[in-house]
Amino acid sequence: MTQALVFYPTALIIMVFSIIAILSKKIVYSLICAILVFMASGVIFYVLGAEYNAVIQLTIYGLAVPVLLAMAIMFTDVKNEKRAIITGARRYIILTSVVLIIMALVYLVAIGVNITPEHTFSPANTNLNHFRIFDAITDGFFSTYLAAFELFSLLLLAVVAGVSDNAK
Amino acid sequence: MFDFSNILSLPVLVFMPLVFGIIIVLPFFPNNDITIRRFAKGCIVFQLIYSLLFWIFYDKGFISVYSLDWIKTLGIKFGFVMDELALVVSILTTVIFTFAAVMSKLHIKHGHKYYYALLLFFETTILGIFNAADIFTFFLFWELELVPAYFLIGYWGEGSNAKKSAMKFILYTFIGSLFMLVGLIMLHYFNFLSSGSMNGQIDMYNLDKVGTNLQILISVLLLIGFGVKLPVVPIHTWLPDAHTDAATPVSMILAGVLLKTGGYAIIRFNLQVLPEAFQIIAPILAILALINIIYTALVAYAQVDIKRIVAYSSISNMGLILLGICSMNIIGLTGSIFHIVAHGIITAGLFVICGIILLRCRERDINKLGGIAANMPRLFGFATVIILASIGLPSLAGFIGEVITITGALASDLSNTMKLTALLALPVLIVSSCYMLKFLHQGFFGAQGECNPSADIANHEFLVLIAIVVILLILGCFPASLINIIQNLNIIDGAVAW
Amino acid sequence: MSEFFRDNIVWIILYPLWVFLLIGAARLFAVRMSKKLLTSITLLGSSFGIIFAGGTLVNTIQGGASEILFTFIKVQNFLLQIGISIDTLSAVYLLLLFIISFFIQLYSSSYMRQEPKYYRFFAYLNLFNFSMGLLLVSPNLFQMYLGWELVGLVSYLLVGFQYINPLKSIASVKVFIINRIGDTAFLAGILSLIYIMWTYSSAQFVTLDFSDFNLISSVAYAHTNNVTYFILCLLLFFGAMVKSAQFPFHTWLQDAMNAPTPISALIHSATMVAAGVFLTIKLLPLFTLSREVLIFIVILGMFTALFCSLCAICQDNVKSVLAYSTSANLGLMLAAVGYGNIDLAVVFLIVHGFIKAALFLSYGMINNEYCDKRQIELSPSFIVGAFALSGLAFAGLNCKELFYDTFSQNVFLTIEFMLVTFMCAVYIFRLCCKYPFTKLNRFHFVEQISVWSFLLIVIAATFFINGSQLGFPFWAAFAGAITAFVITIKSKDSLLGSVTRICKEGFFIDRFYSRNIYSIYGKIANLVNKIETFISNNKILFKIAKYLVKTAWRIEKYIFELPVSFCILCTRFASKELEIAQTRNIQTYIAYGALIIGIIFTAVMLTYSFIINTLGGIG
Amino acid sequence: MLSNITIYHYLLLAFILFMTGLCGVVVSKNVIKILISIEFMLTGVNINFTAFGLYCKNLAFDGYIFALFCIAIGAVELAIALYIFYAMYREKQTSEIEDYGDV
Repeated sequence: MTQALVFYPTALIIMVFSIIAILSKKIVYSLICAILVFMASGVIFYVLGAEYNAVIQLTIYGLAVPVLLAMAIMFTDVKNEKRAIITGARRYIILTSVVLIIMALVYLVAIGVNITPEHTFSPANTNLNHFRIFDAITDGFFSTYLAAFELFSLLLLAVVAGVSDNAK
Repeated sequence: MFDFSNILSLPVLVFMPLVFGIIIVLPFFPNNDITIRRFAKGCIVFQLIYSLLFWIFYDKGFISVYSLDWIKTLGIKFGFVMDELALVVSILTTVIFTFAAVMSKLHIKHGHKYYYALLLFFETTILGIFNAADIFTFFLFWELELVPAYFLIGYWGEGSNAKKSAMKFILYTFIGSLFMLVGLIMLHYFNFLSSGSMNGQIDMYNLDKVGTNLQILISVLLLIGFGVKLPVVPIHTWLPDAHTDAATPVSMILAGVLLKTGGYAIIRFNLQVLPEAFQIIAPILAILALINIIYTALVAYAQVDIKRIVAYSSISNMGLILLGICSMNIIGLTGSIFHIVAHGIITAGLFVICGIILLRCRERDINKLGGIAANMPRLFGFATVIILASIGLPSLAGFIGEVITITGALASDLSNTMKLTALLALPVLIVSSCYMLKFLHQGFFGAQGECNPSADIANHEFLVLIAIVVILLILGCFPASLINIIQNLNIIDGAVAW
Repeated sequence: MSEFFRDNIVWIILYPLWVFLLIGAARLFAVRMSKKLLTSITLLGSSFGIIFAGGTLVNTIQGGASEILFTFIKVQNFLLQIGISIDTLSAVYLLLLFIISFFIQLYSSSYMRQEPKYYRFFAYLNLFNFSMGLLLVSPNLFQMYLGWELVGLVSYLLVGFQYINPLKSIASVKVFIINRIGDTAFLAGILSLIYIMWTYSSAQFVTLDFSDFNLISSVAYAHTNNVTYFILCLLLFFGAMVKSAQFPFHTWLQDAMNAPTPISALIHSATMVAAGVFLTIKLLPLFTLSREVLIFIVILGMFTALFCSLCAICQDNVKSVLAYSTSANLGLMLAAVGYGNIDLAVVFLIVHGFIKAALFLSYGMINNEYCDKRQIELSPSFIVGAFALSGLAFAGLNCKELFYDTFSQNVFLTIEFMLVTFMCAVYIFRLCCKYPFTKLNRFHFVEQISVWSFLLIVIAATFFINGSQLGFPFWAAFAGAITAFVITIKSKDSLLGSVTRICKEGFFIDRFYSRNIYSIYGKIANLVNKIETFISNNKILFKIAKYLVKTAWRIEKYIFELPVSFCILCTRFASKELEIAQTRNIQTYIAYGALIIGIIFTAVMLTYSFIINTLGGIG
Repeated sequence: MLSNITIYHYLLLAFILFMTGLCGVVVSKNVIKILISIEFMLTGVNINFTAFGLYCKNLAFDGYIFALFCIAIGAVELAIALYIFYAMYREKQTSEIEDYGDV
């Protein structure tokens, strides 16, 4: 029940502010809305039991990314748009595809088809032991996904080096 | 004491020809035609001996299994299994490949290196189809088989439009296998839904909880794929072209082994995995089989090209095999497996004869041939025996298969359609003798025609023909030797339970 | 002692097979083999056959039955056995087979001495002995079918023996196919019988043993209605009918006369064609239950006798006359079997076999196809055979009297039989009057031995068969002989003009087959071939593929690229410098990608739900 | 029904966020807004991963790890994108995507 109490408002925040972020004419507003969306999704992660993810999400998407974007906005001195979004066929096309998929989903729900069988997905453990999850994640990083982790570190290093080199 | 059965390994059986084929292609291998031919022949004979070992150490209930994880989360394995059916058809494969390799001596004139490498690769793919334990392993080999088949038909073909025929073959088979792939995936998925675990092993499928209509849909989709290979009448037109335009050894393999993969797959999937659906389809399929038998026999009578006559006759015989499978009882199934073997040998023999005539006379029009019997008495003797076997004369192998098959269809419990079909299929004995005797009469009898060959059969051809005749006689006079092996097949019990 | 013969007769039947395989292997591997050795090993087989068959006959008459059985095919409850089971009838028939074979092999060694394919000829003779033996000793219907097909095969091979001659090879194909029709009907009968027994009897295996036939026929009769039973019997009788060259199928015997003369004597008059009578006798328990079948057999037999005798009168070719006569006499035998007088049929079968063989041999002795002779001449032994065949003297007379006694209750049959006897005398004596007789020289010594042995057997048989008296048949035959003299001397065959021609052509039945049935078959085949060519040349798949490719190209060109080209136009208009670069609008591409994915996604989901809902789905 | 939060709720949320991001990518003019939209899409995917990580027994928290990788990759990608944007901006003096035709 507490899960539901947290989930529904957060989901509402995410949906509303993401749409506002896309539709707003001022770029700074959309940035602020985006910060809200990212923070809310951090809450969603927390609800899902992934505390570590939530913390990372809040620090990176909630702080680092907006700072970067804000700096970019400041540097480039972007003017506000006259219209929020473009006109033309593109808009209708994307609208059509979204409507199509949503209609299909609604149809499926309406005729009562389970896309996946009921028993396939259920919560892993009702009493989530947070330390165990953390253990599992660290285990994952340092055993199964060690190679990926190392590669990723290298990639980060390369990016940092490249960007700082070119920024001179 | 050393246990010989330890040396029998299915991956070795399947992949050994491929390894030899790769050795032939490697750059350090001498580029001498004769060396390549002898090496390839040796490999194929070695493979024959190795497969015969499986038969020698065959024991009742003997099943050899090999399995390796492939895609773990989907339950797909890379596995081989050999039961009695696979044993019989594998030996048929190695025997016919041996014949084909020996016959290649005079028929293949260029590109020896790649020809023999592809031949060996072809053997691997077909053995893979026959011994696959998992549906995706089966599908892998089913598709891989097209590669060597295409090049063998297209690049070493005898006809002027061999490449076109090869393209037609690929097109038909590929479109068939698209349907088949959808069927296989549906089969896999609904098995997962029904049993709750991902498992691709053919003999572990369990579709009890799946509705009958859905099973019929899967069965029909699979049948379209297998029907192209078999072939069933409306989708058979690739076969005469491909068989006519391919070189003789390749025609032998196509008719002797490749068509049998269709029959094998129908037994494996439609009968073993989906018996409930097949029970409903079978009477309709039996009518198609009847059309196959009679229609193509009539077409064969009107042909003038000797290779086309043989090609149509093999469609007719494949219809008989289909009829036996459709009867869904022990007798019919035994008959059709027996006929798979018998017809494989017979049709290979017929193509050997066609090839010899083509090589000596450079003429394939039956109206221009004639009088071969006077010039080539030994070939005439062999041709008589093989043709008589093909029209189902007692004491030769063809008769046993036909009689058991038709009896099985007659004894079928499915519906009265089957009984009627069986009785209507009997005239095939008359019709087949019409076109086959036309072949014998116009090709061999009569005064000397335009073709006047100087030499009788060569030694290696003699060897192949005598082996074929001896196999036909042994199967025809002592059919129990083969039937006893087929009897132990446990698909049959499952199929009859329905 | 006779048990020894009986138990070891299997070797005598297998011996010719081994000789056949030996000759075949020798020819294949090009091993030289002297003709004398070949002839002597063949003759050895036949002479031992005579001794063993005689011993077996004595044993079976004394009442010892012997049966050896092997499993040939066993699949679940489908059991086919082969083996040996000899009763008196088969023993008698075996004796007949081996005696005739022996003398004809002797005859052939002289007759065929100029033939280059001498080896092949003797190999076929041995194969014939084996397959006929297999047929005769069969314990069940299935083995009979095996032998049935094999003798048909030997007949085909020997008719087409001179395959260089196209006419003869066509004749051989016709012989084989007509025989094949009968065989197929026979096989259909066997399978139907097996099926009926599976369904209605409690026995686990159905082997169709002749010893069980009383049971089988009662079960089959009890569980089928009249029409089905009649059809079943007819299917089985069909085999006998074709093999014995009865009415609609008698034409193959005419074609079979293309074989060398010793073969006409051995296969096409004495032994193989009589196998139909043998089968009918064996299946009599089945046929007796249905009155209609018996009536059918009698009527068919009598009709064939009449019809073929009529045809025989007008023939000029001696072998044709003899072939028609064979059909006619086999018709008489079948009628006797149908009438229930089995003994008479068997006796007449033996007597007729010897007489016919003697007639053929004495004709062939002079008119050897390897000697270049213009004029047909006959030997003195021919007239002795003619007397016997027509029923004027010797064993033929006895048999005709017995026939008369049998048919005497039925007026219609009696009249018909008298007519047949009359015509028989007419055609055989017409030959005697028409062709001159010749003297024999010393080259014919070996052939003479065979001919006179047969004739002596016929003459000797006169004293062992009851009923030697000068009754009505004798006078009918006598009248026939007189008529033949009158016809030949007076009018030289122009007696009835067109009627003669019709008779001569065998009422155009053969021509009907070759002009209509064969050509209709050919036309059907051509028609079907046209359909086939249409299907395969139409290249439907190619067309569909080509059409799909074309359509896809068009869609690509005119629909999907429309916005792109529109953009091109717009940007060209806007800025000429960037005209090439502006074609790539990634956002538009993303939009279209999303649309396509959306369509596919929707389609997959809808198909899935359709499958689940309409086809039953899970559970 | 509403009180019980199943995996479908999370999936639906992630789907809506993803579609919003997609729309944003397609219809926006401003480069920075496009980048924000891309981040929305990535966040949707992350929610998806995490939800599966929790609800699928046999995956054993692999989803969490994937999500972490994704977040990090998103940050890196953003940094590079911004760098490129800055470079382009210095050249063109505009932030409208329509003017960046000749990359």
